Amino acid sequence: MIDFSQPTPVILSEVRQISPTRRELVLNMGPQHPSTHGVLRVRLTLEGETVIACDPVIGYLHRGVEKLGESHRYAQFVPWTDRTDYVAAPSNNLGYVLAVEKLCGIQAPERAQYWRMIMAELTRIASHLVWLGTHALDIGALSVSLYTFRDRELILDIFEKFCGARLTTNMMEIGGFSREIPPDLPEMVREFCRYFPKAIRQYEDLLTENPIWLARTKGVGVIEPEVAINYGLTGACLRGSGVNYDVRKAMPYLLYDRIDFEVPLGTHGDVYDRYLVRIEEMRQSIRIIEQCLDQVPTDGPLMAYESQYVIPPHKNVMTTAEDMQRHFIWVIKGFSPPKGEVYHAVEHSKGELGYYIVSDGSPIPYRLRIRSPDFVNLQSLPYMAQGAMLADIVALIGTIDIVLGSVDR
Amino acid sequence: MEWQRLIVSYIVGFVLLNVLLGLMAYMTWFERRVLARMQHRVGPNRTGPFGLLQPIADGIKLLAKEDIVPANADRLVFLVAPLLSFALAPLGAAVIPFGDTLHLFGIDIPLLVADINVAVLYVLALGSVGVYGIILGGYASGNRYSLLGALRSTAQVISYELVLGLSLVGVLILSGSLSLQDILREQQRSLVLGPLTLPNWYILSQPLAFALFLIAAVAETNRAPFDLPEAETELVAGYFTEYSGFRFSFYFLAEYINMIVVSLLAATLFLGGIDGPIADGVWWLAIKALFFLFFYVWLRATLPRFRYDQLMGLAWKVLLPLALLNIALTGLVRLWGIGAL
Amino acid sequence: MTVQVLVFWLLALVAILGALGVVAARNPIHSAIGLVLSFLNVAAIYLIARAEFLAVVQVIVYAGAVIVLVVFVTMLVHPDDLPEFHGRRPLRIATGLVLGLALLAEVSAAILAHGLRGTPGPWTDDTIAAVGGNTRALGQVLYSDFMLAIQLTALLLLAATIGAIALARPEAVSERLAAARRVMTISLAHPRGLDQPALPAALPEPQNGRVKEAGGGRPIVLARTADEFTEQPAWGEWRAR
Amino acid sequence: MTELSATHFLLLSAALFIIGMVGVLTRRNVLVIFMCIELMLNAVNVSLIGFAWELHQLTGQIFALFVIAVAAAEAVVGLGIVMALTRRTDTVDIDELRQLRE
Repeated sequence: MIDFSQPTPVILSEVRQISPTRRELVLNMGPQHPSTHGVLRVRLTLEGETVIACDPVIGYLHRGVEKLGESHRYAQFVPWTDRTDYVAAPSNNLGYVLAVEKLCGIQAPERAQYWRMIMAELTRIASHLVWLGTHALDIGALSVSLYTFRDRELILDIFEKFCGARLTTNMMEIGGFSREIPPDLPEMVREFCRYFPKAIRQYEDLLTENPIWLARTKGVGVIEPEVAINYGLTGACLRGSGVNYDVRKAMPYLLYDRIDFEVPLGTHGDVYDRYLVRIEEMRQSIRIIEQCLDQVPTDGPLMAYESQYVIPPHKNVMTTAEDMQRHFIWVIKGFSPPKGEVYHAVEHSKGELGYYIVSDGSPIPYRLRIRSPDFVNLQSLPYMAQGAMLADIVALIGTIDIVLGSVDR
Repeated sequence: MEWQRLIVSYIVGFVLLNVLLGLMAYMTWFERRVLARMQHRVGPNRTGPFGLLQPIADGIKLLAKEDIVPANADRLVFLVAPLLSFALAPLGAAVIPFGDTLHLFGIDIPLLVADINVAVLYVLALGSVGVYGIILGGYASGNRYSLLGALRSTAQVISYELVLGLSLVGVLILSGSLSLQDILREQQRSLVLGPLTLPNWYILSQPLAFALFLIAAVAETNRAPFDLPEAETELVAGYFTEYSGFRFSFYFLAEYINMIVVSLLAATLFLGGIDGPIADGVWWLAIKALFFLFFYVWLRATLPRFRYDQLMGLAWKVLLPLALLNIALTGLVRLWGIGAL
Repeated sequence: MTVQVLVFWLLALVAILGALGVVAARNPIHSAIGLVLSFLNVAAIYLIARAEFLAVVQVIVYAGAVIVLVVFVTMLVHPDDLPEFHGRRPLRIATGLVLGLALLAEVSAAILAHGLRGTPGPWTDDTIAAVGGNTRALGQVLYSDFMLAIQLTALLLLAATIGAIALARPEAVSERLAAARRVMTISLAHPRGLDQPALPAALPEPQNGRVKEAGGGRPIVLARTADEFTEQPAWGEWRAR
Repeated sequence: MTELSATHFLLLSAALFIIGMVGVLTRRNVLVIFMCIELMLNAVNVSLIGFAWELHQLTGQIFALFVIAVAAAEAVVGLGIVMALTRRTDTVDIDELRQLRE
């Protein structure tokens, strides 16, 4: 029986012993290192080129985002979510606004939900493109990164057209969108959907059957399904191991249950499978976007209305006294959701992104916690790294798909 | 007479060295431009027309930078190692024939610096001594990335040196000489195959050796996909992580000079060097060498990097047996040819 | 004194300085640098003696392979293990030096007192040039008079290679590496930590979804619903279809 | 001594050999001792080449070739032993490597 009155003893395995034996070499990868994707530091114990122990050291980009959330009003925190996983900002926005909407018991109009799905899937593609480019670059394929960034520009152009910003978009708002969809945006997205499968084929031509790529990724960094589940991995890291868990299917949010799409699952759980899974996810995202564009109503409200939690439309503020007062209160004081706690997860490009909010009825969250997928996924690095080669470490860091802003928050 | 010959070869060598240094500078420009086009980029285009002044700007920048010696470094070795690398790199070009003998002012000017009768071995020897620049630089930096880069590089160069040397044995058996001039002369004859008359280039009679040479040469010059000693995503910059300023540029330039020398050598050994369909001359050598240089850049743009164990496995388990097989086959054919079988 | 002799002594001087560096340097890497210097100068001296082939072989084998190997091994050895960092043994050094100097004096006296006696052979510069150079001449002698010797040398090299592989082969995995693999990182259900039954080799076709050949000879499963492959993952070698 | 002769080679050879020998006697590091042995082998080559040159014989050069081959074999095995030893004992100090004798 575990005695909960006593502090849990922390057992440092012998792997973590600080002084290496004479045959070993301790190598500090990072925080300033070209392939640690920001400021990850990995402390490697090497024997020859074989990794004996690997300790990821995080926190170099810790900005206290969660604590900041506990001192900002609900709507003020949306821009902060952009800055956690900065290559997939709209998805972060989405997770947070959905959690707040769940807390307040409101729902965005159908049209806004479709557009949220479109933007989330575009974000997924953009994030996977960054991942693919940097992952390939880490393994030494120089050109892929430039191709993927070329195509990511198209997505960022769509974002820019929609909300004016490219990277930290601050796109989603509590209750929907307050801006109207630009009239030529649907055509822009359709054009992208027509173009992008060709681009995927281009990446696959460079990598999928490339013998060196296969040699570098097949059988490397295997995570068995049990291990993946035990580590709490989500996203492609979990699905690469063959476990079928996708928040969009398992706990459908927005209108994903109306969309016909498939969840790719790997069969071997190695770096190559995660690569295949993510490539396929990009294809599926295109499918989702196309269906959304077909189904989305051409007009209708984009913002929930008649609610104390949502900022009133600009036009009403200018014309009606009640809405002007509501707007005034909303801006000056913020809104106060009911007391309670809520957890809402979305399928982020890196896995399950969850926001846990405790509300004490004041306009500021009592507690805000972000379950960022790459923080959890990163914990599998030591497991994968044991017995791997030094060169595999960069492939392993790449395959987890981390963004340090999100890991350190 | 002896002195006159010495002075002529000195002048030829001086001209060659300077041409090589200029070419090397423009090799960086060429690589960046070609790589950029392959990656949907423009490449350097701001400094001068088509960015042609870019190498000069880079050179000035590197020379003007501070020369930092890390506190942990083995100072003397650290300072000397890049010079070693840089000084050894262009020596290989000394034995490459750039054309027939030129008659000028009543003096015979052979268009090569030195006709040594062990030229092929000489180039290999230079390659094997060239490792010292890398290994000592990596060791002396007092940095673990550098050390690992140096270790990788040593293992790699020793392994691929072997393949490089053995891949040439076929050519040596066919030509019966270690002198590049003799090898070139052999290739200038024509090969009659029924109705077809082909140049006797060794790429036709030794395709396997050519392929092996090409792979081993890429590895020997530490270029992608065999650029593990300087794999920037793993070892930051490998053996020259701690170098800065002009010492850094020495390593950098040595790599490019090595590329050019190896390309010239490949063109001379397998593609008939200065031999061409019309008007033999140094331009044919240049075209062939340029093809190899383009090939280098192309590889870099396309292929991911090997892993260390895979690289060594490739050398010892695949390339070496193939090279031995090629030697055995060529030897048998040769014996049959002279009627000894 | 001819130019030849001058050049010889210059090269010899550097070779001897290099050799002294080998013995005197504290750091084995510096010793190796001295050795390479010595070897390269000796190779140049071979050139003076018209042994071009041997000069190049000297550079390739000694400088290019043997010493590189030594440096390689030196870098693999932990610096703390280098004994001379912990102190020398002055008595032994003194004895060595005295013995060495005495021997050097004796041998030099012997060399200088007695000239070289022997019957000159046929291989003058002219005859070598007639055959087609040093390499050809060497080859002719080597593969006629010394046929058996060269075969035996080949055998020796083969034996040495096998011996070295046997010696240097690491134990399958070191203790720590084995421990690293054995260690249970977080969970008790860690399959590498506990002997769990092997995962099934084959899985049924997905009920609701399809299998796609994704490339590289790998199938991936495209699941349409969330209720499949959760308890039983899509894991293992896909059955032959 | 004004003309180059085998005597020059022999003197150089003697000097290199004895330096190598002193090194073997005085140094404690296995790797340095190893290098000194290479130095001695090389010294022998110098005298062989000198004889060959003076007497217009190729046999000396061929002997030197064999010496180089044997030295390479010796290097490979020797370094293999050093690697195996350091792996087991964590030292390259010849004074501590007594178990080889037993």
